[in-house]
Amino acid sequence: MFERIPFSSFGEFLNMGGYAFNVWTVYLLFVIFLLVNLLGPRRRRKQLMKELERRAVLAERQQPDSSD
Amino acid sequence: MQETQLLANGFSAFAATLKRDLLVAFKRRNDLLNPLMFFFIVVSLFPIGITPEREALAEIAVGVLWVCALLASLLSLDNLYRSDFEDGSLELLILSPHSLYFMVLAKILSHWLVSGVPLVLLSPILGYMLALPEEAYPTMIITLILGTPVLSLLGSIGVALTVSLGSRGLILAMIILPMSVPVLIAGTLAVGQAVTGNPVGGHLAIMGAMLAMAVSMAPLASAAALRISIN
Amino acid sequence: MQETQLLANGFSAFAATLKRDLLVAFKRRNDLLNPLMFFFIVVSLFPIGITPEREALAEIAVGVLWVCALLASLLSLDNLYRSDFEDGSLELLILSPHSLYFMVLAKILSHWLVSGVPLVLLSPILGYMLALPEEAYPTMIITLILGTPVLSLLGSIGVALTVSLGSRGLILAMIILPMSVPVLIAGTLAVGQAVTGNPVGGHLAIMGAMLAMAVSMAPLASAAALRISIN
Amino acid sequence: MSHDSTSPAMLSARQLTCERDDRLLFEDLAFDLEEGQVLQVKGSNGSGKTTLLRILCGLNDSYSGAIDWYGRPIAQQRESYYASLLYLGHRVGVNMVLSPLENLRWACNLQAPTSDEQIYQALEKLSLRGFEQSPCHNLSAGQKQRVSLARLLISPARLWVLDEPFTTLDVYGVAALEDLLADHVLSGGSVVVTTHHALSVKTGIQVLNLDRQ
Amino acid sequence: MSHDSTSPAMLSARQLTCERDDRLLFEDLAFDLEEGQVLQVKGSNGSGKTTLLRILCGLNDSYSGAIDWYGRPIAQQRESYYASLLYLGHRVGVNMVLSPLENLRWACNLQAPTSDEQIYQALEKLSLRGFEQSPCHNLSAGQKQRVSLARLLISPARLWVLDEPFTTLDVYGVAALEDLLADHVLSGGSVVVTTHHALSVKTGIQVLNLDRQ
Amino acid sequence: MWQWFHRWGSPKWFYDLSGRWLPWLTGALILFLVVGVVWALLFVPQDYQQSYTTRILVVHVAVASTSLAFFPIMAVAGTITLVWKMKMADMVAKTVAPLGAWFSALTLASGSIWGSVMWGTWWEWSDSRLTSMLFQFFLLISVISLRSALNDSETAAKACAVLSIVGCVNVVIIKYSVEWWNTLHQPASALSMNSGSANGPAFWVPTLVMVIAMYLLMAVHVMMATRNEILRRESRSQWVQDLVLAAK
Ligand code: HEM
Ligand SMILES: Nc1ncnc2c1ncn2[C@@H]1O[C@H](COP(=O)(O)OP(=O)(O)OP(=O)(O)O)[C@@H](O)[C@H]1O
Ligand SMILES: Nc1ncnc2c1ncn2[C@@H]1O[C@H](COP(=O)(O)OP(=O)(O)OP(=O)(O)O)[C@@H](O)[C@H]1O
Ligand SMILES: [Mg+2]
Ligand SMILES: [Mg+2]
Repeated sequence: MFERIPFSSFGEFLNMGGYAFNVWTVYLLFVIFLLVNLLGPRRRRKQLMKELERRAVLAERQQPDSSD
Repeated sequence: MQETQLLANGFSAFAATLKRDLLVAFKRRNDLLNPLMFFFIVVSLFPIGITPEREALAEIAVGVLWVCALLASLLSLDNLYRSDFEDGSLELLILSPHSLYFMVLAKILSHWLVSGVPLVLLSPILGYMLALPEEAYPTMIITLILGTPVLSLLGSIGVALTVSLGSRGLILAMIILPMSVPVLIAGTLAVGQAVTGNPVGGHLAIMGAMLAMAVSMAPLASAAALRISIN
Repeated sequence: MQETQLLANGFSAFAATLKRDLLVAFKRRNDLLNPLMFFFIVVSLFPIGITPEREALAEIAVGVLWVCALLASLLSLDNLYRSDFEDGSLELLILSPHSLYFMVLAKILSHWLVSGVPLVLLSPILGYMLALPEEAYPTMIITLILGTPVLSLLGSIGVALTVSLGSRGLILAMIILPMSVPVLIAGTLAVGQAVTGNPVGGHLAIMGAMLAMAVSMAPLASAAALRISIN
Repeated sequence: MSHDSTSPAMLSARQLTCERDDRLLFEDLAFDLEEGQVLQVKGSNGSGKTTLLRILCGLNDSYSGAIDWYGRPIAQQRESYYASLLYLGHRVGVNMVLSPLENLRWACNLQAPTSDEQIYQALEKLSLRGFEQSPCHNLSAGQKQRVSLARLLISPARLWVLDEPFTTLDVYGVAALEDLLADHVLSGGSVVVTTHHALSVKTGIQVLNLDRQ
Repeated sequence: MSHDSTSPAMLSARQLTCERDDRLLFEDLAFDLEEGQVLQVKGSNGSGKTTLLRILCGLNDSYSGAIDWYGRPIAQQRESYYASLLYLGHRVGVNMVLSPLENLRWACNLQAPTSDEQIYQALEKLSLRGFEQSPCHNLSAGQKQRVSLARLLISPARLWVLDEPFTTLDVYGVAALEDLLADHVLSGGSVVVTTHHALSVKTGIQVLNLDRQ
Repeated sequence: MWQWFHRWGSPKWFYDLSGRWLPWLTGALILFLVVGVVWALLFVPQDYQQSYTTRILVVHVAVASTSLAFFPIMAVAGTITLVWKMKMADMVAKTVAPLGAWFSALTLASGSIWGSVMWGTWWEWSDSRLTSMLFQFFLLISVISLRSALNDSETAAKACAVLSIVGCVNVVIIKYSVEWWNTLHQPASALSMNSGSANGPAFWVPTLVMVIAMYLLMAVHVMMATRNEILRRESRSQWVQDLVLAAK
């Protein structure tokens, strides 16, 4: 099942038998796709937490006036 | 006794809705004429934009006719529930004690009578203008008769979903056009078969099945969508 | 002194109108995406309806692209003044002390930025999918850049005339489509010339002239039409 | 159903709570509307009157709580509930292209078969004589409102839900509508109404105030 | 110009006649509106109040007669007339997608450059605080009306033409609007207003009744 | 059973549970991704006809087969939203739709990049899978834009649920009708996706690894995005406020 690595040099690996453009574009798109879909939610979570904190602080500041 | 009474009232509500929608269309006049004229104008854009040669036209005729029928139906659908939503009539419809399924069906039927039927009647002329081969006419007409109600029915779901949106037109198109692709394919295929002299029975049966499914399901989905939109 | 003041206010009114319309489009999101998706979907109906073969497609590519651009512009135009009319903003616009010409121009400009420009940007991909010959690309793009604003400008007249009508869509199409035929012809001719390797300068000049004329006349006509519609 | 059920009220609500856009509009609202009663919903702008009325009609389901029609939840008996319900909202429900006659012919037939005679009489009473056949597009704001009020005269519905029915009406119109309400209530019907106008109906008016104290 | 012209009135109308759909709405109407005056247009539903107001604003030209702004026909000086005119019609002129802030930013800049500060203050005064940034789609009927009323607080216009501005307002809203009208009139502005509501502004109110006697 | 169902319907419960699962799932995702990508890039044998482009195929097949799962998921979630009014289902449906659009877009892109090698053209209408995938993409976009167009979140939830169910049926019908259309117009054999020698364990084992990685990606993304959605929608509930204050 594991065949020999068919590349003898790194350059050959990059060249992908003359299909470098195609292969590497696909992998580039794949990586972009991974980054967007994995880091996107994380970034949004950070923004959201910041926003919620801001609101919580605001609410805390207002609470003493309105609770009595 | 009470059951039959309600049923009778239901029929009279169905009839009243159908009559009203036809009346609105008739009063506006444009509603009757416009799908036709639109169909006519868009179809005639193709000889202008593509090629005026008859052989070339003949090849694209079926496709162009069907795509234009689809677009005409799309454009005329926009108003299926829109004005009712805006003036509040839709609330009356939903609050009527009768099954919304039939009320919606009445509206769709009226839409088809107003926009689908004239299109079917006009199609031979446009087929001639696009140099459609003679032997394809009967099939084209039958497929349009079977297909245009499906377009109205499917379209009704899309319209019901988008009726509360301010900006209409395009989002409606985005929902309805992909949904209508199967009808388009079945219709053009059947006519294509007729042109090459093959039997078309199978294709017509499939279109009939689509129609049956659409009649039974689409008004339900539209009714649900209307209730959601009005919320 | 007072003159320059009024002029400055005029500019700020123009900018406010442009900004507002872009903001509405941006808030709705769809307004930005939909003309694009519509263009894409309608273009892809043709290979399905007509033929998937590349040679056959290549022949109709230009025509299909232009017709679809026309339809996309038509559908997105529907909302140019509609929602303003319905909510009363149009009255504010007409009652502003500044020249209605510029206010209308701001609205048309915003429409073009939102619906025309994305369409131009998408056209190469669709050209490829329709197997448009390579040498036609630059001409196609230039003609679309010159042609889509003309479509928005001409369309604006039609929309302004029909804005007070309950049933939209189709009557609009009937007014706008015939008006736009010259643009369609010039555009497809120019691209056709490019495909056969002929010079296209003349056609582009004609399109430029159309644009110049449309910019100077169409907002005037639209402004007049709006005043009439609001009556 | 936790309320006393010797004879259930026509319309009763329990623990109605509605939140929109993260704002609590009302909470734990409860009322019983008997036959022959008027419920006036009061509250400042944006307090949730329209929302409450739409909830009562089943046009809005973003609430929690129970709404019963003669002791049974309305969701379980939509048809019979709707057969005796008449709703008039902010939007008048009048098609601009059709004439008052044609509009009412449809709107009334949706509930129960109606003759043209009845419609003519109703329009006459609301001083729309002469406008029966002209397109509603050409009517003034108050006249459109009157067309939709004509349904009150025709419909057999026993529960009326009216959202600011007095807007755009002139003084005669207001008086006529108040008479209508009084007649309806006298004959055992009941009304839920919102208005910023002082209601002068003779019968007992139950007031529901949505403003938070 | 047949009227006495020692110093021409702000807005004056002579021999105004309007016919719609073969019905004569009003005939030979005449009035002079001075600075600091209120003109209340009265009349039953369909008597032509809205039509008259739209005619005064130049939104409708199916009339005969003369309308002068400081002695010169309005058609000859559209720009300066519109620079000092503010019209609020039956339709509120509020875009549902935009927020009150964004709506007013546009509507006010159309007349004269306006800062956000002014808008915030106006919204605050009309108790729309907290709603500045939420889409108008989510506002109640009265709140939308308040958004459009905010223009009164910001605009430098000296002539206000208001078509039933009290509709859908609650009692506080009505009081606030009446205060606004009083302030405007005191500072030398003038108002043309229609309403079916009893106006309680302290200054002299000129009444124009459109009902045929 | 019912209890289980109800617990899944509770945002707080889901939030806690997914918080515990996420690290493990993310770890597994990274493992499978690295193994899959390295294997694909280094060990997949070259094809006599396709040369090294078989490396594209690993990504393509994994992404493509996962992308077919989205409409069924949305339809199921939509049904739950409509029938049981469960808020969690809608949050999942909301986060799944854009991810599905990304998957479809990547399928289209990787497929057409490979097509440019195999068929000498980037796009070919006469292949049914291409066309039906394109329409799946369109339908996903229409669901997304319907949601963003409706500004009331509850209305949007229900409307999108209806559209997802209708769309799911439709994707199936489109797929069949497109296939049917092609078999009649011209034989698809020349362009069949199964051409080439892309079979044998040396190829399909890394592909399987990548498929698993893609499903893990879906799980991780949906969990993270749903957690965000929960925080946003429940921002006024006590537990979220406690959580926010604790995090500070
Ligand atoms: C834009 C172009 C393409 C699209 C949208 C596309 C779409 C798809 C889809 C949806 C699948 C999943 C099928 C399944 O799991 O049941 C798939 C699998 C596959 N595709 Fe493509 N594809 C494209 C281009 C290509 C090309 C050019 C080739 C090579 C000739 C190719 C070869 C394959 C293979 C070998 C499989 C797996 C075989 C199978 O599971 O049946 N695809 N593709
Ligand atoms: N677009 C129109 N075309 C023709 N006639 C119209 C049109 N709009 C209104 N009318 C007619 O003009 C008359 C006056 O209408 P107008 O809207 O001015 O009344 P109004 O005094 O404002 O009434 P309301 O108190 O109901 O608002 C009405 O009788 C109506 O029939
Ligand atoms: N479509 C909506 N989506 C979200 N929130 C809404 C929507 N419509 C109204 N609201 C909010 O609900 C609240 C109540 O609105 P409602 O229309 O019920 O008020 P109302 O009491 O009828 O007021 P009014 O007297 O102005 O008619 C308002 O504060 C508004 O912000
Ligand atoms: Mg209200
Ligand atoms: Mg009026």
